[in-house]
Amino acid sequence: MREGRGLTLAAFLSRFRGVLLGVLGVAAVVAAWDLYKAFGPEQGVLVGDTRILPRTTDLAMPHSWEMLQRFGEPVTSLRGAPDAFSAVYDASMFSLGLAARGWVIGVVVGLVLALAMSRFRIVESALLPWVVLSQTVPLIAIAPLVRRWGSEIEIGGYTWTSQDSVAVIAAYLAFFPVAVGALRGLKSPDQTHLDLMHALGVGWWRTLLTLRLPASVPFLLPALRLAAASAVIGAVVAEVSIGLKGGLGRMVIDYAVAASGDPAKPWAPIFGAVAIGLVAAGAVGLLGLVLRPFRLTGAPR
Amino acid sequence: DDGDSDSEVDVASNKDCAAKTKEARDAGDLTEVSLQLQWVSQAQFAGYYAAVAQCYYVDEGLDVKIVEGGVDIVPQDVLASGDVDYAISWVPKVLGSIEQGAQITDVAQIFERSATTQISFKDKNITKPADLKGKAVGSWGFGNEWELFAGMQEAGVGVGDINLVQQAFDMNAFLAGDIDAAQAMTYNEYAQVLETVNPDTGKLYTPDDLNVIDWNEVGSAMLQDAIWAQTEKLSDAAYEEQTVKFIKASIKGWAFVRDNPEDAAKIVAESGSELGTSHQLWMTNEVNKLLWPSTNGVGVIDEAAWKQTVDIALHTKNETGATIITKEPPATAYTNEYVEKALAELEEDGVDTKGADFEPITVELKEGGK
Amino acid sequence: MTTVASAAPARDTRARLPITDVRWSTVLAPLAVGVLVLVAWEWVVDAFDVKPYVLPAPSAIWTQVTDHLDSIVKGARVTGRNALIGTLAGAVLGVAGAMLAGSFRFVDQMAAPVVAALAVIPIVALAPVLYSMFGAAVDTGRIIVAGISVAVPVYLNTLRGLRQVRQVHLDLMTACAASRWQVVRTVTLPTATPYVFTGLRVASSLAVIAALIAEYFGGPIGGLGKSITSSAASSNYPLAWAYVSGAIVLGLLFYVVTLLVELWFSRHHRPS
Amino acid sequence: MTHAASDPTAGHAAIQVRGAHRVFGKGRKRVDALSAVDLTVAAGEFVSLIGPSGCGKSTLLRLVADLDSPTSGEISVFGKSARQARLDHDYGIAFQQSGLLPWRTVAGNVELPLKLHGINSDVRRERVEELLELVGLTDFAKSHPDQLSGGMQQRVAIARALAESPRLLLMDEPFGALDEITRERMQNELVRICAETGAAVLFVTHSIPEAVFLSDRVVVMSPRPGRITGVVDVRADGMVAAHDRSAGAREEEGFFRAVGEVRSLLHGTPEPASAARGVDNR
Amino acid sequence: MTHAASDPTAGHAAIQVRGAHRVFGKGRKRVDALSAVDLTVAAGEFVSLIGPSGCGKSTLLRLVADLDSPTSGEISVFGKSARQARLDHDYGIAFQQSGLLPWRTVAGNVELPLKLHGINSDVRRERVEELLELVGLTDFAKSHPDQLSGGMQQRVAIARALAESPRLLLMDEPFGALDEITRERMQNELVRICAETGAAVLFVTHSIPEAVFLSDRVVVMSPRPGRITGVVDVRADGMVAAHDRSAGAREEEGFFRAVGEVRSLLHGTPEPASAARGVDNR
Ligand SMILES: Nc1ncnc2c1ncn2[C@@H]1O[C@H](COP(=O)(O)OP(=O)(O)OP(=O)(O)O)[C@@H](O)[C@H]1O
Ligand SMILES: Nc1ncnc2c1ncn2[C@@H]1O[C@H](COP(=O)(O)OP(=O)(O)OP(=O)(O)O)[C@@H](O)[C@H]1O
Ligand SMILES: Cc1ncc(C[n+]2csc(CCO)c2C)c(N)n1
Ligand SMILES: [Mg+2]
Ligand SMILES: [Mg+2]
Repeated sequence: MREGRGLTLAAFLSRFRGVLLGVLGVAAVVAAWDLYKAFGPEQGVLVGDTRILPRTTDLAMPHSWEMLQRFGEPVTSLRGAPDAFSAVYDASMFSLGLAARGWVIGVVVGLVLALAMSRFRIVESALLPWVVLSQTVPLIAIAPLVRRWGSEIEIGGYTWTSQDSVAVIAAYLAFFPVAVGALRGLKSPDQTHLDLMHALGVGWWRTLLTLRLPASVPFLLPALRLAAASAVIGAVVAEVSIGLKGGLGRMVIDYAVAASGDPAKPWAPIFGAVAIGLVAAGAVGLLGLVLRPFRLTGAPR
Repeated sequence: DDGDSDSEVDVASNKDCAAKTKEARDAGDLTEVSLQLQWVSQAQFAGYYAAVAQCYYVDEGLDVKIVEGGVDIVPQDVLASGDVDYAISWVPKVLGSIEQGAQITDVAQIFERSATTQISFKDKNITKPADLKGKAVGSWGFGNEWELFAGMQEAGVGVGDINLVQQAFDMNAFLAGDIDAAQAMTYNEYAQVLETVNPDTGKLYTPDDLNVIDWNEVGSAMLQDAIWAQTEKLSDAAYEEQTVKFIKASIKGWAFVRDNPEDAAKIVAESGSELGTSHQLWMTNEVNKLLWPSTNGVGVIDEAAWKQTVDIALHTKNETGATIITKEPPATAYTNEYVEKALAELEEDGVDTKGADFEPITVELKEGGK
Repeated sequence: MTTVASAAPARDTRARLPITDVRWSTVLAPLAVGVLVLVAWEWVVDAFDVKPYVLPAPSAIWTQVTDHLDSIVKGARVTGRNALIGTLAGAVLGVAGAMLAGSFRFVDQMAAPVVAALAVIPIVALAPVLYSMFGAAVDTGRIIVAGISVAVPVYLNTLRGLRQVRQVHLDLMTACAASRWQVVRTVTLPTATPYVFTGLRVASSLAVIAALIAEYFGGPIGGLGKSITSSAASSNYPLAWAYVSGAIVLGLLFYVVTLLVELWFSRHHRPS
Repeated sequence: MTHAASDPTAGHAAIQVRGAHRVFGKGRKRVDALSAVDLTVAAGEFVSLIGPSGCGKSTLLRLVADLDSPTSGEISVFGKSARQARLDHDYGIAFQQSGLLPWRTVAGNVELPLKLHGINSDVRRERVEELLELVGLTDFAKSHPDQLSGGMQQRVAIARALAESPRLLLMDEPFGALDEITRERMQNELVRICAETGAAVLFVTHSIPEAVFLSDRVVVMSPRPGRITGVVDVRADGMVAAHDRSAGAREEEGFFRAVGEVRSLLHGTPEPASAARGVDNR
Repeated sequence: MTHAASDPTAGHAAIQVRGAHRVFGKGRKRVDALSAVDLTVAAGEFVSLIGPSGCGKSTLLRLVADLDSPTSGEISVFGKSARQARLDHDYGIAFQQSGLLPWRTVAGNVELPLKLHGINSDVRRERVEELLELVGLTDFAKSHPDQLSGGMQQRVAIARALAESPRLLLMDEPFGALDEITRERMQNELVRICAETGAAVLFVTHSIPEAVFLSDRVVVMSPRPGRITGVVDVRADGMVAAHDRSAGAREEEGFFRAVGEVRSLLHGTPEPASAARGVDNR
C-alpha cells in the first residue's frame, strides 16, 4: 500500500470529504445570508401580504462578520467586562452543565419507565399513551410549576434551587425519547434469543442483563443523542422561563434589550445554544464508539 | 456568579460594607430576608440593590437576599406561597391575584408615578389615545397592558378597534414599522429606541422623532412598583417590626440612588445586570423621576391614586372582555401603617424622604446603550 | 454477497404504524390511569387545601374550560392555523430537501451540519430574531418556527427512508429500462412514504408547541400561548390550565390527524 | 464424551411423547398445531421430523424443550418432566437462525450456557477450546458472528448447544438458511460430531435427503391437524446407523430407496383441491 | 405464445458470452468474480448455472442482463449488445428475493413492466389476466404480496418476468428462499410454463437436483477466480428435453446419473486443505 506523494492530497480529500463538504455547507449558508443581505430588497420579498423572504435591514439581518466580530468585543462598556466570546462560553458551559444534569435524570427516568413497560404489558398499555401525551404539554407552562413545587421540597439540609428546577425541566424533554427508544430496544430481541434464554433456564434479570440491554443499544444510542439535544433545548427554555442567571436562556433575555442598537448581539446566545447542542449530541455519539460491539447485527458475512 | 436567581448581591465596590456584612453574619446578628423582584436585575430596582451595597439593611439587622424574576415568574404568587418575605410588583397585577386568593398587602408604594407610555414615530401622528384607532398597537401583556386599555376605553377606542400585537423584549418591531405605537417604559424601551441609529440620518434617534402618550397625563395611570408583604404574617409583631425595618432601609436606598445616580447604576451593573452602562444610568435617572419629588414621602399610598387604580381595574376590559377584578379589593390590600413608621424613623435620622428639590441629571445615551 | 436469505416471504419492510393489536387493555388501562390520577389530584387539592397557584384542582380547570370554551377554541384556531401551515410547509421542505440529499451525496454532506444545528436551536432563542426578520405583527415568524421543528425530523426520516430502497427493486427498474423519474415514482417514493409519515407523526405535536412558545415572544394576539401567560400573570391558574389543556388537545389532534392520514394513505395503497 | 454410563437415569428413553395435543387460539381462529402425537426417541438415536410448513414440527420440538406446554398429553425427557429436564440442562438446542448474540465473540457465544450456569472461568475456557476444536473454528474464537459465513455461524450454534455435553440435542432446521453445497458439508460435520458425542438428536428439517442422510428414523408429519403420518426406518432400507455414515452414503441405493419412501409418504397424502391450481399450503 | 417465427433476429443464439472477465475492487481487495467465461445459450434452451457461493453466478447473470458491465469480453443477447437487448425488453428477469413491490397488488406488480413501457391499460389488463391464469393466481390479483406465501410470491415474480413475452428468462435463484417441498412444486410449474412459452432460460441455483431436473445443460462453476469448470448435458444422460419433463423425472435413473455427475464436478475439484477441517469457502 505504498502511495506516491502526489496521492496524499487526493487521499486526504477523500478521507475528509465529509468534513470538507460540511464546512462548505456552512459556508454556503453564510454566503447565502450575506449575498441576500447585499442584494435582497430592504423590505424583503412579499407575496401578497406575506413576507416569504426576510428584510435585509441591519436591524433584521446583521452581517455575518458583524456577528462574528461581536464575539471579540466586550459585552458592556463597564471596565473589566468580559468579551462576548468568553461571556457566551461561560453561559454555554453553565447551560450545558444543567442540560447534562437534566439528561442524566431524564435517562434514568426513561430507562426505569422502559423497564417497567417492557416487563409488564399492562404497564405499557397504561403508561405509554400518557408518556406520548406528556410531550404535548407546552414546556413554558410547566416551568413555573416545577419551580413552585420544588421550593416546597427540603430534604435534610438540602434545599431546592432554581438550578434543580431547570435540570428537572430539561429532564422532562429528555426522558421521552429514552423511554420510547429503550422500550423498543428492550423488546427488540428475536424470539430465538428469548427461547435460548428460556431453554437455558435463565430468569428475567439475567435475561435483561445478558440479552435485552445489549440488544437495546442500537435503539438506545439515537434516543440518547436525541435526549441530549432535547435536554439542551429544555434547559435554555427553562432558564428563560424562570429567569435563572448564568446561562444562555437568561442571556437571550438580557441581550434582547440591546437588540435594537446592537442587532448582532442577540445572535450570540443562539450560536452558543447551537454549539452546546452539537457538543451534547456529539458527546453521546462518543458513547456509541464505546458501545460499538453492541451495534453489530450478526448478519453473516 | 453562582448562576442562581436566588443570588446574593455581591458588591465589591463597597469594601467596608462587605466586611461589615460578613462580621454581622458571623456574629449571628442578622435576620434572613428575601425579596422577589419582578424582572431580572436592572436599575428599576436600584434602591434595593443600593440598600444592600450600602449596608442599610445590615444596619437594620436584616440580611437581604434579592431574588430575580423571569418571564414566567409571578412575584405576588411567590410571595403568597411563602417562598419569599417580600415582593416587588405592580398594583394592577396584584389586584387580580388577590381576587384569586393571594393574601398579600401593599406596605409601601415606592413608585408614585407610572412609567408606562405608548410611543410612536412623529409621522404616524399618534398624540392621544383616540389616535390609536385602527393602528397596530404593541403591548407586552403579562398585566402590563391595563393602562393602555384604560386610556383607550376613556377615549372610546375598544380593544377590537386596534390591531393588538404582542411585543417582544426588544423594540425591533417598532423600529421596523410593524408596530405603529409601541409600549415603552420611560426607563427602558424608550431608551432602547434612543440608542438606535436612525438609518435616514445616520445618527441616533432623538426624542424629537417620537410622540409619547404618557398615561399619567391621560389619567389612566396605575400604581406600579410597590413592596408587598404577606397579609397573615402582618399580625405577627416580629414580622411587622421587620417590615418597618425593611421599608426604612429600602427607602434609604432609594434616597441614595437619588443622590448618587452614577454610583447606583454601577452597583446594579455589578449585581450582574448585563445592560449597557449608559442605558443603566438612563434607567436609574428615569426611575428617580418616578419617586422624586415625593408628595407625601416615598412609599406612602395615596388614596386617590389607589382608588383610580382600583376603578380602572374594575372597569377596563381586555381583548377577551375580562376585567382585572370584579369586586372591590379587601381592606387588607394596602396599609400605610408600616411605611409611616419607617418614614418617621427616617425623618429622625435626617433622611430626606420627599426630595422636594430633586433635579434629574441629563444622561447621554450611546449606541446600543453601551 | 450472501445467499443466506430469511425463509420468510418478502415482507413489507416499511416502517409500521405504532398500532399493534388493539385489545381492551390498551384502551381501558390508560383511561383507568387517567381517571385515577384525576381523582387523586382532586382529592389532594381538596384534602390539603392546596392553593390554585400551587396546583389548581381538575374540577376548577374544568369549570374554566366550560366557561371559556369559546375563547379556548378561538385561541386554538389561531395557534392551530400557524402550526398547520408550518407543518405543511415544513413537510414539503423536508421531503424536497431529503430527495435532493438522497440523489446527491454532496448535498447530504453539505446539509448535515446545518440540519444538525437547526435541530438543536431552542425556539425561545430563534423566535425573537425571526420576528425582526419577518415582521412582528404577522404570524410568519411563528409559522417558520413550527416549520423548522417539522422540517428537521421529516428531512431526517425521509432521508432514511430513501436509503431503504432495495437493490433488487433498482435492478428491476434497470432491467425494465425505466426512466429516472419512473424509478422515483414507482420505487423510491413509495419506499420512503412510511418514513415520511413517521417523521410527521413525531413532528406534528412539536409544531403546536413551537407555534405556541413563539407566541410568548411577540406577534398578533389571540393564540393559546398568549392566553396562558395572561391568565397566569393575573394568578388565574385554573384558567391558565384550561388554556394549557386546550394546547394539549390541539397537540393530540395534530398527532391523531397525522396518524389517520397515515392510516388512510397506507389503506389507499394497500387495502388489507 | 458419552455420559450414559455414569447416569442414574440411564435406561430411560431420551424423549417420550404420549398423546400430545397442542391447540392455539380459540373459536374460529383455533389451530390444532399438534394432535395425538406419540413419539419415542431412544438414547443416542437420531430422529428427524419432516413435513410441510405448518405441520407442527417446531411446535413438537418446543414442547420437548419446554419452551411451550402441551394442551394435553405427556412429555418426558430422560424419564423426567420436560420442565425438570430444561432446568437440569439436559438438552442443548439450536435454531434455524443461528441465534448467536452479535455482540459476543465466537468464544463468548459458546461459553454462554456455561457462564449463565455459573461454571468458573478456567473450566469454561478449557471447554470452549475443546468445542471450537470439535467444530473446527479454533482460529475464529475472537471473531464476532458477523465476520463468519452462515455455515460457520451454524457451527458456533452447534458448539453452543453441545457446551454442557447434553445427552440430547434439539435442532430446529439448523441448516435451513444455508445453501445446498454448504449444507451437505454441514451434514457431514454433524454426523461426525454426533458420533463423537453419542447424543440423541431430534432434528427438524424440510429436506428429504437431509433427513434421510442424517437419521436413524424419519418421522413424517402432515398439517391440519398436525400429526404423524408415518415413520421411515432408514436402517431398514439397508443403511448403517446414522452415526456411522460417510458422505458417500448419499450415493447408496438404500439412500435413494429411503428418499423415495419419505417422498411418497409426504406427497402421498391426498392434497386439497386448491393445491392442484397451485396454491401452496404455507 | 412463441415468438421466434416472426422475429428478425431469429437464428441468433439467445445468449453468447465470449471471454468475459469481471474484476471488482483493486489492489489487495481485487476480486476476480469472473474470469475467461465462454457460454452460449441457444434459443429455447434451459441452462442452469451452479456452483458454490461467490463463484460468480450472479455476476454472470447480471452481465447478461446489463445490470453490470464486463471488465473485458463480449456479451451478446439475440445478436445485439446486452444494453440494446435490455432497452428492447428482450428478456424477463426474476430474482431470489422475489423483488415484488409490497405496495402494489399482485396484478399491479405483474403489469409493472408493461406500464413502464407505456402499454395502454386495456391491453395490460388482458395480459395480466392471461399471466395470472398461467401461474394459477387469478384469485389473488387484488392481494398484496405480504398476503401471499413465498411460493406464490415467486410465481408472481415469474409472471412479471414473462409479462412482455420475452424469448429469454434470467432467473437468479428464484426458489432459494422456499422450502424443499414448495420448491419441488414450483419446479414442476416452471417446466410447464417454459414449455408453454418456449423461452430460453438462464437459471442460477445452488441445488443440484433442481439444476438437473430443470435443465438441458448444467454449467458448473468454481470460485476464485470465478470460471466454468464443466458442463453436464442432462439430455446426454438419457433424459428428455427440459420442456418435456414431468415430476416423475426425479425418480428416473438418468436423473440420478446426472446428479452424480454434477456433484462430482462440484466437489471433485480438489478442495483447499482447510476445508477438510470444516472451514467452508463462502
Ligand atoms: N404461538 C402461536 N400462536 C398461534 N398459532 C401458532 C403458534 N405457533 C404455531 N402456531 C400454528 O401452529 C401450526 C404449526 O406451527 P409450527 O411452527 O409448529 O409448524 P412447522 O411445522 O414448524 O412449520 P415450518 O416448517 O414453517 O417451521 C401452524 O399452523 C402455526 O400457524
Ligand atoms: N459489487 C461488488 N463489489 C465487489 N465485489 C463483488 C460485487 N459483486 C460481487 N462481488 C464479488 O464477486 C464474487 C462473485 O459474486 P457473485 O455474487 O457473482 O457470486 P454468486 O455465485 O452469485 O454467489 P451466491 O451463490 O452467494 O449468490 C464474490 O466474491 C463477490 O464478493
Ligand atoms: C414577557 C415579558 N416581555 C417583556 C417584558 C418587558 N417589561 C415590561 S415591564 C418591564 C419592566 C419590569 O417590570 C419590562 C422589562 C416583560 N416584563 N415580560
Ligand atoms: Mg418451524
Ligand atoms: Mg448470487
